[in-house]
This record gives sequence, structure tokens and C-alpha cells, in this order.
Amino acid sequence: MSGATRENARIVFGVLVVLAIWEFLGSQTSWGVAMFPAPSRILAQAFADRELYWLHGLATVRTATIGFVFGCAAAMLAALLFCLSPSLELAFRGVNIALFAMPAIVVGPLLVLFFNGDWPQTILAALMVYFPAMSATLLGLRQVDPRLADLVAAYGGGETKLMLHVRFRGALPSLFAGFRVAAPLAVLGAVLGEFGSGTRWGFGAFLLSALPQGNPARLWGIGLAASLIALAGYALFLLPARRLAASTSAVTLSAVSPAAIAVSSGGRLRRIAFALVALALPFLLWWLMVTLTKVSPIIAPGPVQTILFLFEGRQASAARHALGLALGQTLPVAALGLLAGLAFAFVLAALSLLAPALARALMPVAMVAQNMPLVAVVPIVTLVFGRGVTASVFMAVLVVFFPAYVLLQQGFTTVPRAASDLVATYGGGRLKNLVFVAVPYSIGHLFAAARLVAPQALLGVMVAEWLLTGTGLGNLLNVSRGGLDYDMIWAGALISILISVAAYEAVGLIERKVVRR
Amino acid sequence: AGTPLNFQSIWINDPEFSGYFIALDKGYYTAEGLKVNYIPGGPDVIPQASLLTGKADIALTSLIETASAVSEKGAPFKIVGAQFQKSPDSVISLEATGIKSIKDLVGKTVACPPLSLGTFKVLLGLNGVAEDQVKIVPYAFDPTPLATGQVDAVIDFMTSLPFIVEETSGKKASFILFYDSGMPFGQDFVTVTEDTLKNRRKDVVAFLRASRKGWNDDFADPLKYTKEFENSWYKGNGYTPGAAEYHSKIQIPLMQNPKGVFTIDDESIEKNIASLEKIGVKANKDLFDTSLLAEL
Amino acid sequence: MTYMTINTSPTPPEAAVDLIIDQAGKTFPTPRGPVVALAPISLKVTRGSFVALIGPSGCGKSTLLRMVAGLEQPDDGAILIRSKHPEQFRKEGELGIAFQDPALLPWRNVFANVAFPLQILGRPIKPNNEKIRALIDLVGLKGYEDALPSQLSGGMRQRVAIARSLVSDPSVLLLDEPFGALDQILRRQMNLELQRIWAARQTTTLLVTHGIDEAVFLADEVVVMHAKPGRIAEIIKVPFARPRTPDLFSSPEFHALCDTLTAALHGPGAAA
Amino acid sequence: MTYMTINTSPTPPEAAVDLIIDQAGKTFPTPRGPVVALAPISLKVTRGSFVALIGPSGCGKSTLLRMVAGLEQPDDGAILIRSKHPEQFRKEGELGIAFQDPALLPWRNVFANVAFPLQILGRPIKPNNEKIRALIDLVGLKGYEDALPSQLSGGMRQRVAIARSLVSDPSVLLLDEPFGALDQILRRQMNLELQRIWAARQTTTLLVTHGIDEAVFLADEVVVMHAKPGRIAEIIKVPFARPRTPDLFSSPEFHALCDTLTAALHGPGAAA
Ligand SMILES: Nc1ncnc2c1ncn2[C@@H]1O[C@H](COP(=O)(O)OP(=O)(O)OP(=O)(O)O)[C@@H](O)[C@H]1O
Ligand SMILES: Nc1ncnc2c1ncn2[C@@H]1O[C@H](COP(=O)(O)OP(=O)(O)OP(=O)(O)O)[C@@H](O)[C@H]1O
Ligand SMILES: O=C([O-])O
Ligand SMILES: [Mg+2]
Ligand SMILES: [Mg+2]
Repeated sequence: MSGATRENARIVFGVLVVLAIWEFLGSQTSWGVAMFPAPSRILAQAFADRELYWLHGLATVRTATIGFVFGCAAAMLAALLFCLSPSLELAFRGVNIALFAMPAIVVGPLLVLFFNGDWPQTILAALMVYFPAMSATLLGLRQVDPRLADLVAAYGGGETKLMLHVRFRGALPSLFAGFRVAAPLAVLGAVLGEFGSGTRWGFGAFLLSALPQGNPARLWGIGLAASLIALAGYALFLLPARRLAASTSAVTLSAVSPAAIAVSSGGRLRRIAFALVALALPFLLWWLMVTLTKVSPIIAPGPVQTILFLFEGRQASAARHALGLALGQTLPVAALGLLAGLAFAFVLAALSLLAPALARALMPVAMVAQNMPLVAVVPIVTLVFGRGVTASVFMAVLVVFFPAYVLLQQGFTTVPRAASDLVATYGGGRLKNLVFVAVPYSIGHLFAAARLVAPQALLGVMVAEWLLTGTGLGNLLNVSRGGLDYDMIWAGALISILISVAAYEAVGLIERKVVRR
Repeated sequence: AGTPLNFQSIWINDPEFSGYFIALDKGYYTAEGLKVNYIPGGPDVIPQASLLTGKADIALTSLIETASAVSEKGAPFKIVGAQFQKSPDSVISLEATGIKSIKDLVGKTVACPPLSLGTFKVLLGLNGVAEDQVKIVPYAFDPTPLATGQVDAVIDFMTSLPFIVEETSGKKASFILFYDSGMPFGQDFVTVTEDTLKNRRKDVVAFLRASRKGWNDDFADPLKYTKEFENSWYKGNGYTPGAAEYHSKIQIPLMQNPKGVFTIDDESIEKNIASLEKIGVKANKDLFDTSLLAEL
Repeated sequence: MTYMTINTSPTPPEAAVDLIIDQAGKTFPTPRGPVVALAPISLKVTRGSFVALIGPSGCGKSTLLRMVAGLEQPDDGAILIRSKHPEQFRKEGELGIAFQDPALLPWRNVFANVAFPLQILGRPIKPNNEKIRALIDLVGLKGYEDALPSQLSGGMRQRVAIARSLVSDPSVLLLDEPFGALDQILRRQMNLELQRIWAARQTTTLLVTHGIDEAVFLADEVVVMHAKPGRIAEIIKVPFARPRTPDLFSSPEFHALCDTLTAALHGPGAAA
Repeated sequence: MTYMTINTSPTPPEAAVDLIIDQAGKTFPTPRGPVVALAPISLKVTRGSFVALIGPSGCGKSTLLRMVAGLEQPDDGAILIRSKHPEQFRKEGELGIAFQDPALLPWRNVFANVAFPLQILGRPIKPNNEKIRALIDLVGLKGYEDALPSQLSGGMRQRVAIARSLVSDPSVLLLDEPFGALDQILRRQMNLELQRIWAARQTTTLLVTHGIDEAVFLADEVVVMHAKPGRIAEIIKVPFARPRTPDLFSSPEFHALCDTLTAALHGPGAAA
């Protein structure tokens, strides 16, 4: 039996043990019966519900697929444009982050207002997909081997030829990493959208209707089924990506670090100028949208109204106070969530180098956890972590780690063999390879991952606040929508987006410091 | 009238809306010349907002949100009827916990939806309980914490939860209506904008009339429709037949009024306004327009 | 200003000048301060001549070639190929280049790598199939058309790059140590082939090499460079008649010239 | 089974064998079918001897070196260094290697690239500062300690790789065409330095080279390989006394041996 087979056998054994323990806890303990249903019960319930699974599942798959296609198409197009014109990327950075960092609790109700049918959840899925997929693709397009760029230039090829013949092909593994991020996120977005939008079909709707029925086996079954669909989406793009990565990484090491290539150039003044444009553009688009659609200002206040809400009139100081209080609760936890999420993503990605079989075994578990609708796991999370900071950070990690993990793992797989060979000849094992080669080589991916996590962490904590702790910005926004207090909602969204942008830029600043020494 | 009447519901399809389903299925709306387009609700669906964007012409809303939108944001809403005379909002607990009145919540943990938090706190105050005497945690529609004893009580509609908790935990559950504890509110108020009221008054009246017919059918034989809708309107909504039956029956007394379902009169308006005042929401009688009911 | 002019042996007075380098130098800014890769140098190369560049490691040979290809901008001065700026000239598809590092596209097999310049130049591949195969054959890689770079040895990769530099039938050819990873037998073969191709097409060729014998065998003139700063130290004409045959390698005149060149390389100003 | 044994000239009968290659061959599976990079070969190298490998491009020299370093597994047979499997042996930090490609880590400057093996081996850098600087000096890169690979010429990069291969004081040294990108002057210098280091530390050395003169100058024995399939054709002893000085290059015996080697390379079984 080869080493790999033996390791796989050990993992199968491990999985069986875990299942057995789960079965025992889920059927023999009172709390298990109530909130941690045994696999057998989940399966039995799912079998009884099979017709519903079919109806709801079909809707979710359709919504997620359409959202995936739209989101990825937009991501690819945007990445292409941003690669061709880094200035454009700088200018649109604010819009990009805003699209990504917009809390679902805020977007959901708005989408439901302006779109009919399956569109709200489809658009939510596309929105969740867009930014991570765009980031991954852009990273791949940018990290072109300078030797190949020289070759194209020497034959008179311009940016178009370079794009066509080198960048596209070189970015394929990253594109597939983007797809791998996007597929589960599309499912998550669809489920989240269905959960809120009042649609009748889809796992989100199924979940919502199952939730008050006190039937944890059904709840977990729905969650696991949604996770499996997400996992299938992930796996779909994993196999071709593996093959692609092998044929894409250069045989020899380029003299230029790939991360150094992707770091945007330009003087400080230019960067500041574009940062201002980036800041202004979302406001401009916001104003345009509000003005053109002529929506009631009660629901869609423009930028001016929102700023006035915060700084003028009787309610301003009360509003600022409420927001300040909420932020004071949310921000520290979000910072923790960011670090914890990144750390978890890093550990998981590192395991894919250090203990590939273990990583293969952990991956589905982590994916299921990430895609398990949070509402379904609230009771068990509460049981294990309570309702304090730990629980919030845990929920944030669940929400956050996945895109970061995929990007990191992608970075690790593009390391040219020549570099790993060097470590091997000096007796270095996987750990040294990770520390001395894989991490520095894919430092660009590491920072890209951190930039993704920064806005996500805030969102994750807000979800936890809404479901678990009833504090902070997440709770404030949730409560405000009941009171139709859209001024507060937009103000809160605005502030959370500004914070996300700031975090994103801070990561970029650190990257520039680290990469260009 | 060829223009459809978009009707925004307040929650996902369940027995809470049987009357409308009956009216739809039996063609009561069509008979009135209406083309009603039923839009289900959900956690992200804010019916008042649907009215404001024009997505809906008529909506079921909660009073607190509607009233505060009118008084604080100047929203042009009018309430033309109330589906529930008494709101099903309740404190629900296991009987064994011994919570018989709001006072008994002292020292207990209560799961409360963030949206109801303000109301609940006032309710505590009205019953002489200080806020910090009760531990309040967020509630997200899941009865598991109650069934497992993670919390002592939850704030939710009593229309299905007590049944479900009894089924799953095997223990008797009980509820205390907010209505009966100093907070008399109605629920699922039929709401329109002033524009709609002006331009489509006839349609709104017709809607109320047809809907009332539907509800009357339901009151006459709730179980018949529960069965009937199991594979149509309710399909996929997670209810067991038992829970649906329980829901259908228990809600009827909360809706019925000698003058017919949807009735609002001076007395109920006063009660509702008084309750609003208790939680600090200003409202006056103009919020309600009872003249349409008079035309039914 | 004086030019160091290089002509093919019996120069007709009107011989066109293909390459003019006029006081072009290159200094790289680095965090540790500017590095002078090449002091301003001037050079003229007439059409169809074969010029070899030799000089110690780091003396700016690659930098010079990259400037001629328009991949680096000279700090001052100018570079003109056939009266055009390099950026303009290379668009015409008349430039062939083999870098010091083979720079193959890892996802393309040998055939597609050799064909790559044609694609960049927007020329069709199909009609050139035969030519591509012939070039692959020429560099001894027949049978490896479908192999990926990762499946080739170091010398094989370099040979792919040589074939690629010739595929566009360039009229100006820049070769940066193209035979560095080849054994002597193959190297001699490639020298002969290169001479044949050059003669047949009158390709103006700049060859960077560390092989003094190779330089003497192939070139009309050998440009000897010195380092610190990189500069042209001397230009030595090679008087041997064309076509040159392998017995030249064993002729005493050949050895004498090689010795002269070795001395020039060692010359008084030559830094280690 | 017969071994081709290589010994340092006056072999004491008990001379330890550092490297045993026993019927080790390597076939790469490719989509186009298996490629025999190396037919099963056997070879013994005694401790402290210097062996040069020469052979045409693609004959399996790099593959052989990579198998010795444990980077490729032989299909069959075995390879033992000091009675250990390569994977085991290299952990001891007794192996030094310079690949055909310099493989510098682009984010590390010259100093840190040279120091890299020490870090992998878990040895401290500080106490070795002087040694690292001396090695950088040895390869002529004094003053470039802080330069990044992208700021170096091709030959300079290769020299960094040479310095790196020596930094761990290896007792077994594998060098894959380390001087390919160097000019002849520097190459001779490096040849002499390599001989000095080898002699001082009795480092068992395997050197892949295309320079027949280099092979003869440095090696105790020259392994001549042929291609298609890659195999050992002949092993030729080099009888010249140690230490060898540059005048050896001009001695008639030296030239005679080089001619013998050239003939062996061309030999009847040598494919193009
Ligand atoms: N991008 C760069 N940044 C900084 N310095 C550079 C850069 N490119 C080259 N140099 C420096 O310029 C000098 C000349 O480099 P070049 O590559 O032209 O040398 P070369 O003659 O081709 O040497 P070799 O024979 O080793 O290839 C070297 O000292 C090198 O360090
Ligand atoms: N990973 C691989 N996959 C398939 N074939 C390979 C692989 N590595 C090497 N080969 C083949 O094995 C043969 C020997 O390659 P190797 O690199 O050992 O040659 P070499 O003697 O070092 O040549 P050179 O002097 O050109 O570097 C070549 O024909 C090459 O195509
Ligand atoms: O259902 C949620 O994942 O929030
Ligand atoms: Mg060079
Ligand atoms: Mg090799």
C-alpha cells in the first residue's frame, strides 16, 4: 500500500469515527437530539422530504447558477479592464469594495424592493461572487512572467497580444481559483437571498419555513444539502485547476518576484489622486441611482441626505451616538475576526502543503461549515461558545475564511518546481518549503487574501450580532429596517463600507511596504 | 379594472393568510373585477417599503413600523383595516417554567426578535419589571433554544410555536398575549398609500370585501382549507398537518369581530394609539381610514 | 563625435547602415544607488554584417541587446534600426531575438513555442508549418514537437529559443548567448547553420557570446567590451573569407586572432 | 553485474565509496508515451574524487544529477550516497548543489540567496557572515550583496548559484553546468577556485559540463555519455598530477586527452 493510499485509508477511518461519534451524540444525548441531530436522523428526514428537496434544490441550483454566471462574467470583464488600465482599477476600487462590503441585511431588502421574481436572490448571489472572482482573476492577469512580456514586446506585440497570448493563459489557474471561490459563494448568496426575499422555492425558503418548526434534523439536512451543492461547485473547478496549475507555472524561476509585478506602480501623488476618485465615485453613483430611479427618499436617501442625517438637525447627535456605540462594539470584534479568519485560511492553505491528505479531509468540513446557514447552527454555536465575543469571532471566521483560503492555496500551487527543489536538496521538508519558498513566492496572494478578508470580517461580525448577540452595528441595522429608518441603515452601511475601504487600503499599504523593499 | 392590484403579504405562505388564498382560489377577487397579484413576505421583505416604491398597492403591515414611518418620516400611509383585532405577539414558555404573567419573567432569559425589543421592554415596564431584571438575547425564529431550555421564554406569535414546542419537547407550553398584558395592538393592518386611496379607492374596497368573504369561508371550516392548501399554497412551507391545523384554529378568535373581519372602530383605534404612545410612537386617528369598511 | 563603424568586408561606399547606436548609455536606479550598466556608447552596423559582442560577465552585453530591441530605453542618445526607433522597427516583424534565458511559454509545446512570434506578428501558422518543422529539425529537436518545456533538458529549451528567433525570417537578428547550454559538437553544428542562414538571407546579426572561437568563426567584426562601467574597448575585424568551413578552427591565423582577442579582453582597462 | 568504478588516482584499496548508482534508470511518462531519459546505469564514485559528466544535450546528465540529489526517483535500481538514500543523506547538510538554472529566489538579495541553504539546514547565519561574504567575493560579486536577482546579469546570477552551492561546506557537490554563462577568463578563474576548494576539503564532486577542456582540467575521471537513450558510453581517467596549473591547458598531453574525449563523444553510438 503506497503512502498516499495509507493516508487516505486513515482519513476514511477518521471520517467514520467522526460520524460514529456524531451519531452517538446526536441520538443518545438530550442536547444532541434537540440541536445536533444524528446523521441517521438527518438522512431519514431528508428521505421523507425528498420531493421538497427536489423542488427547493432545483430553484437554488438555478438561482446560484445564473448568479454565478452573471457574477463571474462581470468579474472577468472587470478584471480585464482593470488589468489593461490600473488607473481604472484604482478609480473603481471604492465601488468594488462597496459592492462587496455592503451588508446583506441592507442589500437584501433593497433588492427585494426593486426586483421581482428570482432576481433579488440571483443578484445577491452575483454580488457575492463578483469581488472575490474579480480579485482572483485580476491577480492572475497581472502576475505575468516578465520574460514572456519581453518576448511579446520584442515582436512588436502590444498589450492586446500580451493579453491574448500570455496573460489569459497564465491567468487560467487564477481564473479557476476565482470560479472555486465563486461557486460556493453563489450558492450561499442564493440561499441567503431566498431566505429573505419571500420566494417560495429554494433552500433559503425551505430553511426559513423549517426554522420555526423545531425540526433540527430537517434544518441540518437543508444546511448540509446546500453545503453539498456548494461543495460540488467547488469541486467542479478543482480538477481542471490542478492540471492547469502544473502546465502554467514556469519551469525556471524568473528573476522578478511575481508579487513585485502585481504591485501597482505610480507615484504617491497619483495614488492619492486616484484614492480620492475612488472615494468620490461610489457617492456619485449612489446619487445618480437615487436621482434617476426617483425612489422615495424615505427608502433611498441620497448621499447628501445621509450626511445631513449624521451631522445636522435634532436627530444627528443621537444618530451619531447610536452609531458610535454600535461601532465601538463591532470594530474590535471585527478586527479579531479578520485576524482569526486570515489565520484560519492560512492554516488550512498551509495544511494543503504540509499535510495534503489532512487538508483534503478538512476541506469539506470547513466548506460545509462555511456554507451551513448560520441560522441553523445558532443553537449549537450558542451551546459551545455562548453569545459573547468568542461566538462572534467564530461566526466571523466561518463567513470569512473561504475566499482567502482559495486564493492562498492557489498561490502556493503556482510555486515553480525549481524553488521547491532547492529546499528539498538541503533536506528541507514541507514546513521549510512553506516558510521559505511558498509564502514569500505567493506573498501577492497572501495580501490579496487579506484584502478580501478585511471587508468580509466586518460582515461576518455583523451577522453574528444580528443572530447571536443582539449588539453592535449588525443589530442596529437590523432594528432600523423594522422602523423603516432607512436614514440610519444607509448611514450604517456607509460607515461600514468606509471602514472596509480603509482596512482594504491599509492592507495595500502594508503590501507595498513589504513587497517593494 | 385591468390594472393588477399588487398585494404585499407580511410573511411566507402559511395559515395566517388563508382568507386571501381562499379569495384567490374561489375567484372572489375576480368577481369584484380585481386582478390580485399576491406577493409573499419574508424576513427581508418590508411591506411598507414595497408600498413606497410602488411594488405593492396594498400591504399587510405592523402598526409600530407604519405609525412611526408616518410620524417620523412623513410616509403617506393609511390603514384601512386590521386582520387581527388582537396581535398574536406573545411571551411563550414551557408551563413547567412557571411563567404565568410578565412579572414572572424576572431572572429569566428571554429570546426576543430584535425588531420587537422596544415593545417588549415597554411591556416589561408596564408590568413593573425593570429591563435589567430579564436577560434578553436575540431570537431568530428557531424554537430549539426554548425546547432545550437554553432560554426560558421567547417572543413570537402564539399561532404555531406552542404546538411545535409541545410536539418536540413533549412538554406543555403556554403563552401570554401582549394584548392582555397592557399592550393591546392589532396586527396585519391593511395599509395603502394616500395616492392609492385616492386613485383606486374602489379597488381597495373591493379587495377588502372579497378578502372578508374569503376569511368568512375560512372561519366556517378552517380545517377544510388547511387540507386543501397543503399541496398548493402551503406546499414546501415546512408545516406539519398538525401544526397547520393548530394554527388555523387558534388564530380565528384573534381575528373575529362582530362587525366582520378587518373591522377597526373608534375603540380599537384608541387602544392601538394608546399602545403606540406607551412605546413612544406618536400617532393620531388620521392614520386610520374607516370609511372604506363602511362601504363593504 | 566619432563613430566606430563596422562594415562587411569589401564595403560598397553606399552600404546601408542598419543599426545606429549614438551615445546610448544605461543606468539603472536601485535602492543602493544608480548602477551604470553601460556607459554611453556609439556603434554603427551596416546591413547584412555579422557582429559578435564579447566581454566579461556584467559588462552590459544583454543590456545593449535589450536596448536595440527597445526593451530598455537608453538614458540619453539614440538608437535607430533602419532609421526607425526600435519600438517602431520591431512591429514590422523584421526583428528576431533569442534571450539569454530561453523564456518559453510553459503551456505551449515546442511547435507552438517556435510558432509564437508568427502569432504575435499576426502571420498565419498553417502555411508556415513546414518551415517551423524544418527549424525544429535544424536545432535537433525532431520528434519533440509536442513536448512541453517542462519535459525538455536545459539545452533543448535553449534550442527551441534559437529556432523561435529564426521563425519570422528576421532581417535583424539579436542573439544573447544562444549556444551557452550546448555541447561543443552541437555548438559547432549550430555555428555552421547560423552562418548558412545569415549568408542566405543577409541577416544583420548581433551575437553575444563567451566563445572567442565562435565569435571569430562567425563574425565580420568582434566588439570587445570591458566592464565597470560597461563600454566598448575595441573593435576587431575578422578578415577570413566567406563561407568559412570547420577547418578554419585549426588554422594558425584563426588561433592568432583568437589570441589577439583574448588579449583585448584581458586588456589594461579590463576589470575582473 | 559489473560496475564502472571511479577512483582517485592512487587508490588505497579501502577507499570509501561515496556514491553508488546501481542500475538506476529513468523514464518519464508523457502524453506522447514514455521518454527514456536515462537507461539503467551503474557507477561508483569514491570519496573525494572529482568526476566530470559530458555528453550531448538531452543525454540525461541533469536527470542523473537530480536522481543523485533525490529529486527524481529512479525507475528501478538504487542510488546510495555514503550508504544512505539521497533523501536521507541530504538532510545531513552534506550535499551542495548548483542546478543548470540558477534558481535564485527573486525576493532575496545576493547575500540572502547565498545564505539560503544554511537557513534550510537550520544553521545560524550570523557566525557565517564572513564565509558568505568571502564566497560572494570568490565569485566576483563583492559590492552586489544587496542586489536582487532582477538587478543582476545572467552570468552574475549563475555565480550566485555557485556561491550558494558551496556555502554549506558540502562533502558531496553536484554542479550542473555551473559555468555555462561565464566568459572564458572568469571560467578559468572559477575552475582554479573550484579545484582549490575541492582539494582542500576532499569534496566528492560531480560536475556536468560542456567544456571538454574544463572536464579534463578538473576531473579525475570523465564520464562520457551518449544520448537516445541516455547512457554511459565510456569512462576516461585523467592522469595529470595535482594540483594542476593553467599551463596544463597548453600542454600537448592535455590536448591529446581532449581529442580522445572528443572522439569518445562522437563515438560510433553517439546519436546527433
Ligand atoms: N534591471 C536592472 N537593475 C539594476 N541593475 C541592472 C539591471 N539589469 C542589469 N543591471 C546591471 O547592469 C550590468 C550589466 O548587465 P547585463 O545583463 O547587460 O550584463 P551582461 O554583459 O549581459 O552579463 P552576462 O554575460 O553575465 O550576461 C550588471 O552589472 C547588472 O548588475
Ligand atoms: N520531466 C520530464 N518529463 C519528460 N521528459 C523529460 C523530463 N525531464 C527530462 N526529460 C527528458 O529526458 C532527457 C534527458 O534530459 P536531461 O535534462 O537530463 O538532459 P541533459 O543531459 O541535462 O541535457 P542538457 O545538456 O541539454 O541540459 C531529455 O530528452 C528530456 O526531454
Ligand atoms: O442564514 C444565514 O446564513 O444567515
Ligand atoms: Mg547577459
Ligand atoms: Mg541538463
